[in-house]
Amino acid sequence: MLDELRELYQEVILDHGKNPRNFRAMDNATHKAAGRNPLCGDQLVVYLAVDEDGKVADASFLGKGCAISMASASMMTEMVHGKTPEDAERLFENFHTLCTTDHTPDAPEGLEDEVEKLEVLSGVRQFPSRVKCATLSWHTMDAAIKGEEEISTE
Amino acid sequence: MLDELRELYQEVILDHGKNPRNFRAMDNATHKAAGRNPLCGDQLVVYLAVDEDGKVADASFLGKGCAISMASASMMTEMVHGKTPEDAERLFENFHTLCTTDHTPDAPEGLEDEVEKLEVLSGVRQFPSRVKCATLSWHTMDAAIKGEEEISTE
Amino acid sequence: MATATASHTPEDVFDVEAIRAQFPILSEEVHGKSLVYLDTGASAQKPQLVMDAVDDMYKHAYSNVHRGAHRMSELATDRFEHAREQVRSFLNAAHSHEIIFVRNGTEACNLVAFSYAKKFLQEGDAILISEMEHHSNIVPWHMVAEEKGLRVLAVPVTDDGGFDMDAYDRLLEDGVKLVAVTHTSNVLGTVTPAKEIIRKAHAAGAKVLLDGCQSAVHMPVDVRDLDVDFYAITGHKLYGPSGIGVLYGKEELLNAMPPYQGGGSMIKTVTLTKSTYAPLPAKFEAGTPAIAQAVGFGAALDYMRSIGLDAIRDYEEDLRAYATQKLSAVPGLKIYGTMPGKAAVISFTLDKAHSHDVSTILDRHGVAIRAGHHCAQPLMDRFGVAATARASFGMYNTRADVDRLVEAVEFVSEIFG
Amino acid sequence: MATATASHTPEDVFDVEAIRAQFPILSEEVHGKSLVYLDTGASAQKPQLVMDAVDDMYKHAYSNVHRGAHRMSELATDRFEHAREQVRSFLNAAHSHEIIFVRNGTEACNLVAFSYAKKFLQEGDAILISEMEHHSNIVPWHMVAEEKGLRVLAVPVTDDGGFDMDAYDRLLEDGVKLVAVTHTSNVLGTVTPAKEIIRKAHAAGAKVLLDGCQSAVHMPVDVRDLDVDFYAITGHKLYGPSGIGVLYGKEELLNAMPPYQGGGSMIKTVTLTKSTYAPLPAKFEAGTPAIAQAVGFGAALDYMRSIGLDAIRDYEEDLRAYATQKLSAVPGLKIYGTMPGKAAVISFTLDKAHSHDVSTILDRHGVAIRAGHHCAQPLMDRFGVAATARASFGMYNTRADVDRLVEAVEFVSEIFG
Ligand SMILES: Cc1ncc(COP(=O)(O)O)c(C=O)c1O
Ligand SMILES: Cc1ncc(COP(=O)(O)O)c(C=O)c1O
Repeated sequence: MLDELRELYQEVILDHGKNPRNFRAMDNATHKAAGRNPLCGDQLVVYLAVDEDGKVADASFLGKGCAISMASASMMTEMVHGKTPEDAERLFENFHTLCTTDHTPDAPEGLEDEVEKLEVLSGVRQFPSRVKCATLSWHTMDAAIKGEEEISTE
Repeated sequence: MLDELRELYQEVILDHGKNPRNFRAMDNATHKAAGRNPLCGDQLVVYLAVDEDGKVADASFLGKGCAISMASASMMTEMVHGKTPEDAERLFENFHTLCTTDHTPDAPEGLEDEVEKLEVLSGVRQFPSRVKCATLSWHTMDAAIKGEEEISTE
Repeated sequence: MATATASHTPEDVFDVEAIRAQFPILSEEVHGKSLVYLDTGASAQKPQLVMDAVDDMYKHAYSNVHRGAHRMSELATDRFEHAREQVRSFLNAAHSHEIIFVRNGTEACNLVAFSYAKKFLQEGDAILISEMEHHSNIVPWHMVAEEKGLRVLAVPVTDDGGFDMDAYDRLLEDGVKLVAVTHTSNVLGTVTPAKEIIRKAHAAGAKVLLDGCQSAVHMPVDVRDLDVDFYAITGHKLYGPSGIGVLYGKEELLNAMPPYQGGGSMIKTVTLTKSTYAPLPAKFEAGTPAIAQAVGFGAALDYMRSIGLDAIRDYEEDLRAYATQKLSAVPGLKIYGTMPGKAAVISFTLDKAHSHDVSTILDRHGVAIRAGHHCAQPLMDRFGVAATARASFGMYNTRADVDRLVEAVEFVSEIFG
Repeated sequence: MATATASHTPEDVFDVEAIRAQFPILSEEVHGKSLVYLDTGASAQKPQLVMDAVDDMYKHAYSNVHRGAHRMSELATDRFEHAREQVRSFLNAAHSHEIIFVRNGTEACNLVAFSYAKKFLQEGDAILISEMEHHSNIVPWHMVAEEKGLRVLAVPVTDDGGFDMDAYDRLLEDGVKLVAVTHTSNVLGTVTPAKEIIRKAHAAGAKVLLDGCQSAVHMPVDVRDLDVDFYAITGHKLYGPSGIGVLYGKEELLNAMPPYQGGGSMIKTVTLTKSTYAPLPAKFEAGTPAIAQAVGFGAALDYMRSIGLDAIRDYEEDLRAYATQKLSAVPGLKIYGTMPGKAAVISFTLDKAHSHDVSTILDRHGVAIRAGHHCAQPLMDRFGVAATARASFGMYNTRADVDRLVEAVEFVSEIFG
């Protein structure tokens, strides 16, 4: 049982959790949304700057949360950098399946590396009540892309 | 068990229930009150005319109710006739004890006959939920004497 | 007659003995007689499996819900939300978040009054009830009407206990914004023509709350087929625990409504000066809900469905017909409510005996019925009676119960001559 | 240290094993470990005798209450009213009709807001709460304030989690007509100086509602000695069933208040156009109450009294002291709420790990605690944290439970370095 904990809290997650990347506000964001998990009080804001080529030129976030949600948000901002919003959405879908089912889904073409990296978060499967922590930032990014201002994961 | 029913519904009660005495309004009442048992919807009005000598010169009632409450009201109006309000209250107290305890209380001086007559209603003891039916008219008379307009036995 | 003497009665196919075995209280004696419980209209008895569902939760999966990040809390939340899904499926609602857990049917009506009507009706608007409503579908309207300057109108009841459709058509025109009527009368047994009522109300721009407290126990209910806006049910009349009821409401209406009570679980954010509210269904479920009672209620509904709502309806219809026939033969006995398709609820008076005396005498025969105004005083006024006696049937009753009822009623006649 | 190593601890005289034997869920395993339940502040577990009291009613004495004239109805009414008397006696109220059965603590607060405050407070009047209130004692005031143009003021919390009495004195002057504060904080464990609060409020012409949801489980409560106007408790935190709570109110206040919900049982008369209301307590109990849950609640209270409220308090105080001492030794652990006399509720944060991670890790060790804002967001804001971890104790916990808690917290430190 404690092995599951060790699998959940792997080094890379603890590292991202403690030193989140792209942890800052963004003035020139083209997309922005706030996400909240009312159950635990976690909340964060996700910023995206999509450039003329339709690629994410910059991604960042701000907020408070547990190690899982901070690490997931941190990894996400790194990962969507340089991708089109469509690819970001594809990654989200893939990640969602990873967290909520028992199998690791096939990676969409061209996103194999990212999917492999995300696998480090698959330990959350054993912790159903923590899936929302892992997916909050992704849901929020999704909302930002769709032009919604706020989402709540309950 | 059915014997208890026969004891409750004695001839004299059924007779008073069917042909209640003094079943009428009274224009020159000096005391009047309405009583209601919200549980079963029974309601009645009790009228008293107390004369200069301080005696009940007339007592009557109107209302709807079960055999027990009609019989009890009917007997009451007969019984308080010619009594002082104080005696009427004494009878009430006596009757209340009769209905709610296991013993027949000693009659107050000068009221032996009345107390004996009331014993016909003592069968109600075996029917706790019907005690209110038997005492409703007496409670209402008590309210009338005390100058209250309305009582509710719940 | 045909029904009573047919060789194949629904009792042959409906295993009432198996059902009775689930209800421990039916083995009780009352005044030395085996209990004949004909007061299901007031509250139904509980099958063992409902008690077991509640106890099992307390023994193996209890905690507060929605709040904790520990295993017991997850288990409790799963069971609680599963119960919501069981109710959704029982009523065939579109979404489980349209199922709001409340205390009882009364609170379901109050929620619509104090959240929906209070917000969306304007001074002078009318709420249309009927003369056969239970007090819980009358008093909340008086209260909100007084507060907001609304009018409360009532559809009359016909002599046979029907819903006066002509009057309804006329009254609907009179500024009615909300129709709040019963689906089944707790006194007359009348099943109102709900689909027609709803269709016409919608055409007139009014929303409809159906008081289903007496319906779901006797017949299948489909809120989507009815296209009803709000539907109230109460757990204790559906073989479930006391302390739990449900308001069904259409998603878009519930979303538009302000919260009803404030507290934990129904908020999104709270500061010292301002609160914002959570999405459905949490918005309407302030504080710790009746967790284990919801779970017990879900078990009761599944049990009813395992027997079959149609089968229950047919079985009870046979009982009703049998009881009606036998009671009608008692001299001086009058039955209130004779509409075709009525539910297994029989209100009656005896010309010589007051209903209260009837119920006392029946009780000594072990037969539990109810006497009084049945929380429907306007209906009593309509029929000019202060009270009636009411025998109401559940799926556990039998023809033998009816025979015991009739025997006891005959004893009343014997005493009262 | 003295407490932790004394050879005669309260465990010697307090038969905690006998108590634990009453709670079946304490034998459950969670993630392969025996359950250590430290979430009693969210909801207490249920002793077998509470389940038995409920089931016994359903098996032998169930019917609707107050309505029937048959034996089962009499028996049910007797048990239900006996439960009211048990609550009266537990709180030492003067009259049993001052005990109003509601769903939960939240509804008790809402009742005061929507019946008392709505009627008796005027535009501009203030309601005084505190910064350590549970949402159920905040949100109803926001709602009624918005409706009536009232102001909601809040007494600050001191750094050690105390009720700021100087600020209270000042704020009371500012048009306060109602003080609504907690008796025990569900986060800090702080027991507020209720008698002083009440005395001063009365002197200033204000009434007082105490939120006692977290008090009665830890210590004896005497509403007459407190001279409190309203007192809210909730059954599920007092080892009783879910779905039942109580509002105590002084007779003269309850009598003056308008009803809260409309429906059956709370009326005197109903016509199609007007309703009049029944006397206490019926006026505030519309519809079929949580009958069996009230009975189960009564059994829970009697059980607590059989153990002794003073004994429970002393025993829990020992646990609290022991746990405080052990937890304080964990590096980076901070405890919120350090007032003398506090109840056995310990909120803490770890500098390196978020509370949500803490609770997940503890859960895998079989230790159930709660993490989050505890429905007290303003208090979180006050201490500048988004969430805390909270271990809350009941009479069934032991020092061994504390050891398991501390061990698991140490594992958190191991992971988070
Ligand atoms: C038709 C009808 N509506 C509403 C109610 C109220 O239900 P409850 O008492 O559970 O609130 C009842 C039952 O008493 C009823 O028969
Ligand atoms: C201090 C306090 N007040 C009120 C409540 C609300 O109680 P309930 O959830 O039973 O309505 C709680 C518990 O959640 C509490 O801790």
